[in-house]
Amino acid sequence: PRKERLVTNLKTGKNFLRNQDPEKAYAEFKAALELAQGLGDPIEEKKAARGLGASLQRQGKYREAIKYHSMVLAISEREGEVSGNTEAYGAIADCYTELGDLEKAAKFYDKYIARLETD
Amino acid sequence: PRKERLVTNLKTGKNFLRNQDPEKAYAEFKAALELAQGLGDPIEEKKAARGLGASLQRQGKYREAIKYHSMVLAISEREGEVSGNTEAYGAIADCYTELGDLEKAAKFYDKYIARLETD
Amino acid sequence: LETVPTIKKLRAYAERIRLSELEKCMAKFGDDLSKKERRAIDDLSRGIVNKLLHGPMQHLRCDGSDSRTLSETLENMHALERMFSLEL
Amino acid sequence: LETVPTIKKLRAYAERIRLSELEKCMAKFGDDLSKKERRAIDDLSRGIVNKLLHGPMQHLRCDGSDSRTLSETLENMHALERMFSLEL
Repeated sequence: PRKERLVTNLKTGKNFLRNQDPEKAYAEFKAALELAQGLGDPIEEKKAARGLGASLQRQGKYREAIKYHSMVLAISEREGEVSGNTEAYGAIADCYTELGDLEKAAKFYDKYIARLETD
Repeated sequence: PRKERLVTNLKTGKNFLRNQDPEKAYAEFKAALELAQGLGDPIEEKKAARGLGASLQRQGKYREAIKYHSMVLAISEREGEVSGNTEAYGAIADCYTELGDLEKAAKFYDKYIARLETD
Repeated sequence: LETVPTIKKLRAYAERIRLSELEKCMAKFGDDLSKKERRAIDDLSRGIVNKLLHGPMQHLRCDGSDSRTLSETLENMHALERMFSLEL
Repeated sequence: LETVPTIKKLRAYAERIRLSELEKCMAKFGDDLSKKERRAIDDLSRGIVNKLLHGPMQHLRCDGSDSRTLSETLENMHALERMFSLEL
């Protein structure tokens, strides 16, 4: 069913990322995000959003990547469940660093660093 | 049988170490070492030797601890199987540091560091 | 702010190590791991990396802290770049 | 040789983190792990720690290497002691 397709999309997306094919990875994560939203599964929704962010980063599309990494933070906010936030803060900061906006990068790294000691 | 007692001794020894009771841990690892030698099981023999070394270190008996950590290296040599050697080099160096013999400590840390990148 | 790129490089360095060790571990398990178990192993790898990086990362940021000076922060940065070969 | 005690302290620091994360992970699995699987998880934790420590540890030893000077090694040591709070 849809849940299984979702899991397959996420797994295939990860493999494409690993094999340096971020365009194909993007398509898989995009499909996964829609399925996760349809199913109302916030954990998988975050994974898909993180995958989209990572795929865009690998393509040098840092502004778009920030949107998806920020979506992880928004889902956490909505659900009151912060898993994945440390990684999202770090990834957003990485993107701002690439864009040369070191002020904003520093702001997000500070949030990232503050969370490194928590679980 | 003996194999099960050996496994129990090792596990109990570890728990005593964790609970800051190195004397009791020593007794468990000592029994484990004899069982492992009787059974001819080099992997468990190394675990027991490492446990004895750690128990003695916690008691401040660094010279004796070095003997048991060196036993791990000797078993590796004998069996042609180097698992546990990185840890043994590091532990021996720690003991020499405690004894104030920084020359010997450095020699063993160099072996330890050289192995950190291998598996 | 000079230290920001170093934070990024150090994160990437540690993440490469984490992923390569994690893959080796997962390969040993094959397919008989539940999602919850995979999660536990992933959390272990992240926990170790994050807790080990916490100190160095904190010492790469000096704004707002009186006790840590800019020159000390830059010294930390240079030492980290040397030790983790992050210069490139 | 001045750096030898720092190597010991850094090892102990990392080992504390490794053991505490490992225990949390093992607790999630309970008793349904084979010895081989425990070993794989233990190897993961050691692999990450050892590979992360390799650079800093190497840069705490300078004997025999011409390219690394004593003063640089001592700078590395001071930075590590600050960043991992190893002074005590």
